[in-house]
Amino acid sequence: MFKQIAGASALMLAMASPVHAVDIAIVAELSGGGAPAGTQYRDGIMLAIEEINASGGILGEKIKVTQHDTQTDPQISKGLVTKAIDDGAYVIMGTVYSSSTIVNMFEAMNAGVPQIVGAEAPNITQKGNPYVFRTAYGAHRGVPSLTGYFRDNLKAKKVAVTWVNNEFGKGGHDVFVAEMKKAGINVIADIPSEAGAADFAADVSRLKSAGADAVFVYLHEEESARFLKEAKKQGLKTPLVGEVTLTGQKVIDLAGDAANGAVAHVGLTAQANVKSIQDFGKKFSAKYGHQTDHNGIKGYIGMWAVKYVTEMNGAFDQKKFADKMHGLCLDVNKHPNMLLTTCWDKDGELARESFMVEVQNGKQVVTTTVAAAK
Amino acid sequence: MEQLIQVVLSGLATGSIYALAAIGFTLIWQAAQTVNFAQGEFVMLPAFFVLIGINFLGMPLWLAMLFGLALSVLILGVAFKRILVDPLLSHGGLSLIIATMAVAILMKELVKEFYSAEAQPYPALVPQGAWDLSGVIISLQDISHLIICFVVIVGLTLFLDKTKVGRCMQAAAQNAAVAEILGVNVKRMILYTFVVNAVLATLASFLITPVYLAKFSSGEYLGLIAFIAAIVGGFNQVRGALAGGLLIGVLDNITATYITAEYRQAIPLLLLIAVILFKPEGILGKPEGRAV
Amino acid sequence: MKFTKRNLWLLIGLALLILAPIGQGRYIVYTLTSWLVFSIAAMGLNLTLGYAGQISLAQSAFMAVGAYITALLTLNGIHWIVAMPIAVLSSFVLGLLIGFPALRVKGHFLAFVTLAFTTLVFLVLRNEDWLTGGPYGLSGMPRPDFGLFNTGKNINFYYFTVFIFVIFSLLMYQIVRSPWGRAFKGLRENEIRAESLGVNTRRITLLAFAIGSAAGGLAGSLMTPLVQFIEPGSFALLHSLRILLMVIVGGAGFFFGPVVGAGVVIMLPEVLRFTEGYYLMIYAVTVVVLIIFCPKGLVGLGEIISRKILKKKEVRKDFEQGAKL
Amino acid sequence: MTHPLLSVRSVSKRFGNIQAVNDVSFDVQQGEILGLIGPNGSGKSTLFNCLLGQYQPDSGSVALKGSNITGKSPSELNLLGIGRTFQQLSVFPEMTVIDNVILAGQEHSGSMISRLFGSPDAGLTKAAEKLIGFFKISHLRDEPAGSLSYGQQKLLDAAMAFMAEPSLVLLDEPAGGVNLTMLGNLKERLQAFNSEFGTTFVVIEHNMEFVMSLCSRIIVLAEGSVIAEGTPEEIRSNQTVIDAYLGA
Repeated sequence: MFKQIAGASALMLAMASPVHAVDIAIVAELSGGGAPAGTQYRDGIMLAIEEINASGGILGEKIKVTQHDTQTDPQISKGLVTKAIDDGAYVIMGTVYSSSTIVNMFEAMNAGVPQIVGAEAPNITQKGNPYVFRTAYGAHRGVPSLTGYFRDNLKAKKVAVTWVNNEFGKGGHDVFVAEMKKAGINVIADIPSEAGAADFAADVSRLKSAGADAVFVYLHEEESARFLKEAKKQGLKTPLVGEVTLTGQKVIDLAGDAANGAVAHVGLTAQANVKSIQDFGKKFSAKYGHQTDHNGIKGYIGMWAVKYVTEMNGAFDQKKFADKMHGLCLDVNKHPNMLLTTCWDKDGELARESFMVEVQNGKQVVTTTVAAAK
Repeated sequence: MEQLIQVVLSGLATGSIYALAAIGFTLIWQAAQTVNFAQGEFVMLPAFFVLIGINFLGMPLWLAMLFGLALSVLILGVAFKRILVDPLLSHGGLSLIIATMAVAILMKELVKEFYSAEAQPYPALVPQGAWDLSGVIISLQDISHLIICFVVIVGLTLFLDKTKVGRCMQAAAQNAAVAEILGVNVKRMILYTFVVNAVLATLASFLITPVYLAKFSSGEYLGLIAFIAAIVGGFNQVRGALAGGLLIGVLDNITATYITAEYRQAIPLLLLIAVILFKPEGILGKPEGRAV
Repeated sequence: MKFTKRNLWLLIGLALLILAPIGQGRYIVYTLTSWLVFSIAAMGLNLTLGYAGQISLAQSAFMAVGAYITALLTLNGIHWIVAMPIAVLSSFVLGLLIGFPALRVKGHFLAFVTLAFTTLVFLVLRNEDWLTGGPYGLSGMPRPDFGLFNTGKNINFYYFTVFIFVIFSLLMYQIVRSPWGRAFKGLRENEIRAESLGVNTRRITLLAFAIGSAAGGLAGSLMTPLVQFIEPGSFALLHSLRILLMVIVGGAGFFFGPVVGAGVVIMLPEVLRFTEGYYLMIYAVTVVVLIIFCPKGLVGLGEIISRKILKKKEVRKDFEQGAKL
Repeated sequence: MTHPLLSVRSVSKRFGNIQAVNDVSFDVQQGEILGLIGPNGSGKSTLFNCLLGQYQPDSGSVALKGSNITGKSPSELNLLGIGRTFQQLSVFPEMTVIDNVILAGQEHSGSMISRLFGSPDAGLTKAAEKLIGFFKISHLRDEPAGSLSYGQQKLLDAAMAFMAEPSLVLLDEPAGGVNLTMLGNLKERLQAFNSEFGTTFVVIEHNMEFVMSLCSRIIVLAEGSVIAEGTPEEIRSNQTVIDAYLGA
């Protein structure tokens, strides 16, 4: 049964492209709770593949892509990564959810297959895996960029943190609490909430009575929107500061004017005042009929990085690919489709300039650009 | 003190929506002795009917809402009963439970595939606005949720107790065989029950989606909490579902504010276990006679 | 053991299990192993649900208990062969405790209690990170090494799982065909009558529940070295529903029903992958259609079909007994 | 002094506003066949359920051979040697006839452990086969009980009650819905048990013909109370009984 289907799909693809093809496997959250992120990531990759193939492919070979749905289940993702390896994938794209990546990345590592992930939990690049590469920096890189803002701009003495109680939120939360401790700022209220939580009345009410100078908000997009609406309803006046998920276009669409005034540190944003990124955003919405978020950009640049790095090596060599990427910087002037100059360190951790943004009148406005972390 | 009042008030407002979904549970339980595991999705779906009306058919909001209501009655009421419940009733409760779980998956996937996996903004029925009473914020939305919910429940109770159709529905639910002998069209009455459930779910959908946002997965937690509310309040009583909904809403908020955020979800569940063990008919329910 | 037609089929099945992974890639081997692991969990639930008629939505919670206990022990250097019985016993005892509500409430209400239990277990695993690693979970659990046979390689671990699966099936078969099994069925079909015939229904209910739970614990105990990473989300309510689906789809109350069901539930997404985003829809519709037209599941359907084809009475009875055991 | 096999003393049971059983006392002697009759709703079944542990009586006591058995569970009572049948069909429909009968005896032999690891039929197949032979349903041995006719299921139900060799069997409307041929068969079987093994019976029955010809003594209940007691002939001519039936 498997073989028949694999054969059928191979046949279909064979008709569409020349015989030689480089296999790319997308292993992402196409259904289940991670579907919004996973499908964006996939769409970004597919857009990049379309462009790459239109311009001659990689080293003259057209990309052949297979999509695998993890159903947002780490165990299934592990199986699918091994399947992608069995099928001879050159590079594996994904997964986006850290809980899945942490399970499946060792399969790719053991097989020596480079893996380009959307996951942001700190521990992914802290396990000495030489084959995993990020498309966005981990929370331990992003969150510290905010310390200065709390200390210098807001002159905060005591802060509160509200976070989503899963591996994503806990990663950000732990880094934030450690950073605040280093900066001598007291964390006076620490409020976790469930992924998918809808009722933030109690959370906001606790923040109101806590009397913090600022609140660090580390929630997923939809929860951010619900949180902002409730904060507005209850008249919470404390400055709200977050990471990329607090001020995304999605959040602004959902929360309406409740999003105004929210401040965030953003690694990738379709609203960045960078022409290449804005152009990408237009291409993306023209193709898919909906807006991209940072996951779409992550998939797109991740796929282009595969092309650039492979062509630098001049061969489809997975070991060389991984070696090359460590300590590599892809300059946006030479590699325009990276959208921003992007570097990877020896752990596969990513560095790239980033932005401080504020929502003003329903628009994300970049207030400052933060240099890439060293 | 302001905080407590605030939290209780918010809890009541949310709880009133839990109650609307929970009543549907109790009605279907009475009529078909089954549990609808897709109840959360029944609340999720009508919002998308409305969005389709607005975004694809160019309807004004009021018309789109009527359109959504009509579709809900047709699909969640009549079709659900005819296609799923009727053929499965004779197979016993478990089959129906599994089937409703499958239906829940189907509804989520349909929305995700043909609309979007992402949350959508949804127009509020009630204008924004709030009063600040010395620190306690009372929003127009919360108050109107409570009022609408009470009006619906009083209306429903009157309908069930005072009208002929309502009394026939109750008779059919309590003892189908006897009702049949008394000339009640039991099948039609059970169908009415499913329609009423669809209407209530639609109403809950219209009220809660502006807060929860329209998303394929937004029914998951709501369905769970609604049936906890139904059991805690009393599975065979409309006012039991009301009490259960409000209680869970308030308790949830008080727990999150004063006791624990990590174990917030545990409190309704512990309450559920305690009620099932010590008062299985629910706080306001009547004991169901157990035949030997 | 008499050489009957049924035994022949079982031998063929065993031979297929042994031959299946040969020449296959790691993915197939992984999927086959995970199928056997879930089969164990589903067979356990089948004892509780299919034989004794107690609806449980807690099987993934018992898997979690088994998996975490095994993980914590093996991470601390204790061999799997010691950790596994502790995990299974803990699940058994916990099953006894959770089974007590089953004595007071029946049917749907038991489903609710077990559902609540599953979510409570999830919350504890997620929140008590000092012990369980919280949302990050636990990783790096070793696969058992038996000196001459190291299960570190995927294929070896597969055969190790086959071995455990066969032992487990034999034990389960012994239970099902023993007077206990008959009492379980009596409980399912007519509890009051069973009690009037001297069956201690309280004890039998608890045992059915606890044995099913222990099987969940065993499955969890295999899950840990298989995946070598566990986190709370892998044991959430959704997975209990999934195991329930395996039992129902395969055929509740048939000995090998859950094995078929687990195969279908695990393989179907793969088989339907060419339909891209639609497979879950097809899946859901299939389940509904199956339940409406064939409430006894696939094995039940197979029985009906084979009964129609094989009209000879002798053959039919043999098959029936074999399938139902 | 010798105790009666079963002695019922002042048993009462109330449901809400209805006094279902009101201060009922009687004895059952070893070896007799006692009929329990009364109009619909007179409390016969409730009384049975009080005697058999399904209900807790509100007051009163029940003793078996002089030892108190009030409040014991149905399974404990069965293990003490009390068998019963049910008014509604009460077999295990998806199990075979022979399995139904074996289940009826297995709890009486061996321990929990031997029932798990011992012989799968607990060594009862022979006894069960003999019993279904006795009830003339041997040809149905391997059929699922649910596929049997109503009358056959009634016979199976009765066979199950006898599997554990009880000293006392309570039969709840054994003749209800059974055709005449089967009825003759059933009566003959019951009488054979009574004469061969000395098994004692208490029978609830609406079929007067059946009761009068089977029982040696009859107790009449009306509105929860005993209104008459005597031989079939005495009951037939008792004015109170006739009034109670006509009044109902």
